[in-house]
Amino acid sequence: MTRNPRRADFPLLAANPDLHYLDSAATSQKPRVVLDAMREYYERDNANPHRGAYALSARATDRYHAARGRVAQFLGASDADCLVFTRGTTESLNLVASAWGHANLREGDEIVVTALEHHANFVPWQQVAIARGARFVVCPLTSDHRVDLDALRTLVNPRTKVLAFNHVSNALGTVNPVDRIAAIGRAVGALIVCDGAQGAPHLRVAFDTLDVDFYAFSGHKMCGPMGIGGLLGRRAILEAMPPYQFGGDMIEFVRDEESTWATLPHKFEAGTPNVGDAVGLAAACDYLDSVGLDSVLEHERALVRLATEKLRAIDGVCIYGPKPSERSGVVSFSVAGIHPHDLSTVLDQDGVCIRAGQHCAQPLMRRLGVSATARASFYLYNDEADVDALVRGVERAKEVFAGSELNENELVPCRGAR
Amino acid sequence: MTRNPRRADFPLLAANPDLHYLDSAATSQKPRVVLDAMREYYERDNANPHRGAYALSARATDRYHAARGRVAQFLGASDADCLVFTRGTTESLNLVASAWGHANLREGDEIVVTALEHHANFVPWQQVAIARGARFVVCPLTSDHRVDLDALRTLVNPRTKVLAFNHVSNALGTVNPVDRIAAIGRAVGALIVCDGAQGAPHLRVAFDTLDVDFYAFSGHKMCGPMGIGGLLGRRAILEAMPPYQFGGDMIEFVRDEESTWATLPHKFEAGTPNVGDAVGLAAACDYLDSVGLDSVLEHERALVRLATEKLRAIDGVCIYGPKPSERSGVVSFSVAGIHPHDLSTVLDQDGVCIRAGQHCAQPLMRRLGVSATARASFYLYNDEADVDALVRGVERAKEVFAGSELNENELVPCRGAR
Amino acid sequence: MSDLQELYQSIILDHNRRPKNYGSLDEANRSAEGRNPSCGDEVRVELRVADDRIEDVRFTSAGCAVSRAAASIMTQSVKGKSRADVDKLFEQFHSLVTGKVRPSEQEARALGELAAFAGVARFPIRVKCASMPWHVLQAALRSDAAASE
Amino acid sequence: MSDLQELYQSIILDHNRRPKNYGSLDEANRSAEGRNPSCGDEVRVELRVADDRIEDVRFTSAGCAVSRAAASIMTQSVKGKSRADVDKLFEQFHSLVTGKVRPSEQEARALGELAAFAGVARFPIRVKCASMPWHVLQAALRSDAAASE
Ligand SMILES: Cc1ncc(COP(=O)(O)O)c(C=O)c1O
Ligand SMILES: Cc1ncc(COP(=O)(O)O)c(C=O)c1O
Repeated sequence: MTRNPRRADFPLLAANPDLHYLDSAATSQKPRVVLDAMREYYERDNANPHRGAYALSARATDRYHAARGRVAQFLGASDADCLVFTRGTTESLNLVASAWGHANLREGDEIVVTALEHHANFVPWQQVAIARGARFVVCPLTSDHRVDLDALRTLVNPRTKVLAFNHVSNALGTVNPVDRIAAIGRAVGALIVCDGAQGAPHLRVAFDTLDVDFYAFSGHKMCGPMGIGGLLGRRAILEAMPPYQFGGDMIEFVRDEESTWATLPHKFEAGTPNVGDAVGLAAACDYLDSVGLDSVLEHERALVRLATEKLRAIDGVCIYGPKPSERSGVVSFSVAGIHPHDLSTVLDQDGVCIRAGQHCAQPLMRRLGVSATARASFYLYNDEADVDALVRGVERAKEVFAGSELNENELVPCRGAR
Repeated sequence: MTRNPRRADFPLLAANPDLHYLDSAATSQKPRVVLDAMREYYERDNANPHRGAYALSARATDRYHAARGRVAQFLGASDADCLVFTRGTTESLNLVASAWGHANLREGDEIVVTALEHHANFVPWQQVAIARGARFVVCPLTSDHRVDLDALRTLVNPRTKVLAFNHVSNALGTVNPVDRIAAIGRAVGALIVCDGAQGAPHLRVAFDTLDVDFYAFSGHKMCGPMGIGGLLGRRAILEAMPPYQFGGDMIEFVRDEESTWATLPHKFEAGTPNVGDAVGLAAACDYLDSVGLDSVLEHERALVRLATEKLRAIDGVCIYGPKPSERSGVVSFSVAGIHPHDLSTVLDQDGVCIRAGQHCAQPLMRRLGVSATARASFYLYNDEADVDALVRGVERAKEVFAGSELNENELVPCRGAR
Repeated sequence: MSDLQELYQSIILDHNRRPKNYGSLDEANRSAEGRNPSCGDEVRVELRVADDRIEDVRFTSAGCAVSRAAASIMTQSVKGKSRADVDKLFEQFHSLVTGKVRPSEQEARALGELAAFAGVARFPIRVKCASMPWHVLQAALRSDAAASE
Repeated sequence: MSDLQELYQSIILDHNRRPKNYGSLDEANRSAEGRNPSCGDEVRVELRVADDRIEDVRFTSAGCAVSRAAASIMTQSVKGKSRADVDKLFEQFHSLVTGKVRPSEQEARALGELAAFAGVARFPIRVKCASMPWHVLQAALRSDAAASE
């Protein structure tokens, strides 16, 4: 079977023709152009930006500024100053929960999240709720693991100050109807926070017209390097918020008794910026645009459909989440009598890399009634050979564990819609 | 004049033989081995560590773990779990001020910092003092710009809960007597926080025997990439502290109502770790050890001595800070009648990169009575040709501005000891 | 035998399917729990200790075949043993699963069913699955009797 | 002329040395301050405005030669001008210092001493030094008269 020609763009995949990398929801592989861009930055333009009055530092400043513009454009944000570079989604969400939350939340206020959330969009809100005496509310799911909009409508009320949810669930791949969810929060004036970690890599985001106040994302999941990500926010909210961290680049005046802050985006970027990785992320945006996000999603969905079909045909396989057309590149499943961890070991023997575990989503796992699932996630470099290897691997695992009939404690109740 | 052969190790310097990079206190250039290590990680071992049960993810985990061990060893810390990777010094200090500060500071408590601090070790403490109702105290300097230990002894008292100071001043290069300062805080049981941003790149740090509770540093100033740095802390204190950010990798259990935390160092590392840059920083430690930190410091001091002598011989030049033997690789100075910013532009024309400004140290600048200084900072790749170019540039600037006799508003009171 | 067959020997699969000493112990005077948050594995061990001897032991677990089988075989191997015996046995077991030493035939015989875990050495990421029950057992042995009663 | 000599023309050095309209204005009814925290530059502009005309203007500054000379020459150029005139003049000045347009001889003559800043175009990082006083002037013109009195 001929492999996806895009593998050639990714040095790690090109060097390992037999590797079936199906863990892109955890982190994507990096195209050569991204690695080249970072290296070229360090070899040609490296200096501390903003701070130097010499030409090399001006070049570093320009590179950083251009990277911000490029990433903002990729996400459909025309006001690039409203893009704050962070280490990634986790830091972006902590920034909002901490800086906005501590300034605005009072006893009796309510924060609503969904049962689909990654810990990064769950625990920061839970903790700020505890700290501020607010009520922390978890919106339940439908039987096919989508956010239950009817339930959400009853949970959201005038005391709701924050509504936080993900664009796409990392554990199940569920694509959430951002506008419909946001509208429910808007009706009561809540802050709308969208965790885009799994959205930005796969779906075209148009921040200017998306009805959310904050959108958080990670570079490393969208072909960019580790160590960089961002937070898009509405200007008026960012300007009214106190800073998150304090230090160089984010101040205006430092008196002994008090300090004043720089303008956006600097106010939220304390310390030496991560220019190298920002340049890498901008190159990742170029790369993704050269492929076209629409064709990325179409490609993934075709593989997800195929994998879903073939896995479903195997006895004992249970697939979680809604139907493939409502999912991005994720297939989360279990095999009766085989713990996901053991399944992963068997698959790994054939170079098939899947994720086995809780996917940083313990609240969801509790609601699914499982301690772990197996998750295969697809991206633009995957192909049918990957699907076949996955399916073969599951069959092989069943052979290895043959005779190991279900035992009671292993029984995984399959409540997946598919 | 033959150039320093170490320039060949640094692609940016090797490609620009006429560049005189004298801004390493802002950020260092990167040796090829560091860039190679990062690239090799992304091309061979890239995956999300900790989370995957497949071999590629295990390799990524091993790389990250090994990087932590290597960096901890470089800084003389035998308990590598007490090294928390952060984005850099600024984040490390914010982590301590926020997580330790909010949990432990009460009204009436006092926080003492010195007038030599970078904003990153000043503003976080100032702000947590404001938030907690604590008193924020700035220790004055001696006339030759060292921390005034006598004054410190009178300021520190049983209400002092935190004593924060830098190992080396970025603005002046002053090397502080860490143990003597720490002893003053220890006597009253204060938390001892050392900003090592300018220490780690130049001085051998032996964390195990250094009498501080926290030591913060940045990778990008010590030949490593941007986007990574660390915080070394004492185990008992780290274990007793609440976490800083919440999300994946730092939790143990997430219930709907509350969560519990992972063990060190994970508790303080929420989100996908920055493996690529951690690997780069470990390679930087290898590189620095291959040169030998002692010879780095000796080399810098020789250049600082030479630059100090030659600059001092120029009419109108004023050098700040103590004598070269009490400084690391920094020469901070001013030229009468020429604003540092203009000086920097003139020098830049000859490829001499210096920093002109406040060096993120407004409290210090106020005390020096200047609005800015010029700063040349030396590192292991600099050489006498750099010193000569600097001196020639200053003379040229004087020619350009010739006839521009001092005007009253430009008058910079030279209170430097040297 | 492939690495995989070596890891998932029938002895291990059998113990996974029908673990021995599974459940809770009514007259336990020591207990401990261990968790691996990243993969969701959990093990609980309950003991009755008298005169520094393990009189009885039971466990419960949610986790992979390796950890469950390891727990099951462990409980069989440690009955009647002292804390020192357990530490020594775990040391041997740990050397085995990390592949540090290949046990002699005699040593392997002394390990009994524990020897089945030699295949883990080829799967470094699974070492912690096999060791976890032992860590929990050691924690239980060191736990304060009064506190866990 | 080298780029450097072009930047630091004697006209600029003279204004830096002996700035015109330096100090504060007793009957000011508008004022504003601007700062560049990274390099420590500060400019303060005070104005007396009547009938939308700048009757008088003064400035103080701590900063580099470029920003001080720019402020000094600016104060000379804007006396008697309206807000619209100032905006138009700044637009021309800004095109000049960013090198967007090379002014015709006639235009250069109209700019007067401001034309001396053409050399800034070769030093992109210094553009903000030359423009900063203008931004502060514009802010002062837009400031609320009552508030700044
Ligand atoms: C003494 C000192 N502290 C803190 C910092 C902040 O380091 P970073 O910007 O890497 O966070 C710096 C460098 O800018 C410094 O020199
Ligand atoms: C939905 C979702 N939110 C948040 C995160 C956290 O992202 P990061 O680890 O890059 O901070 C992830 C990925 O792990 C995710 O999938």
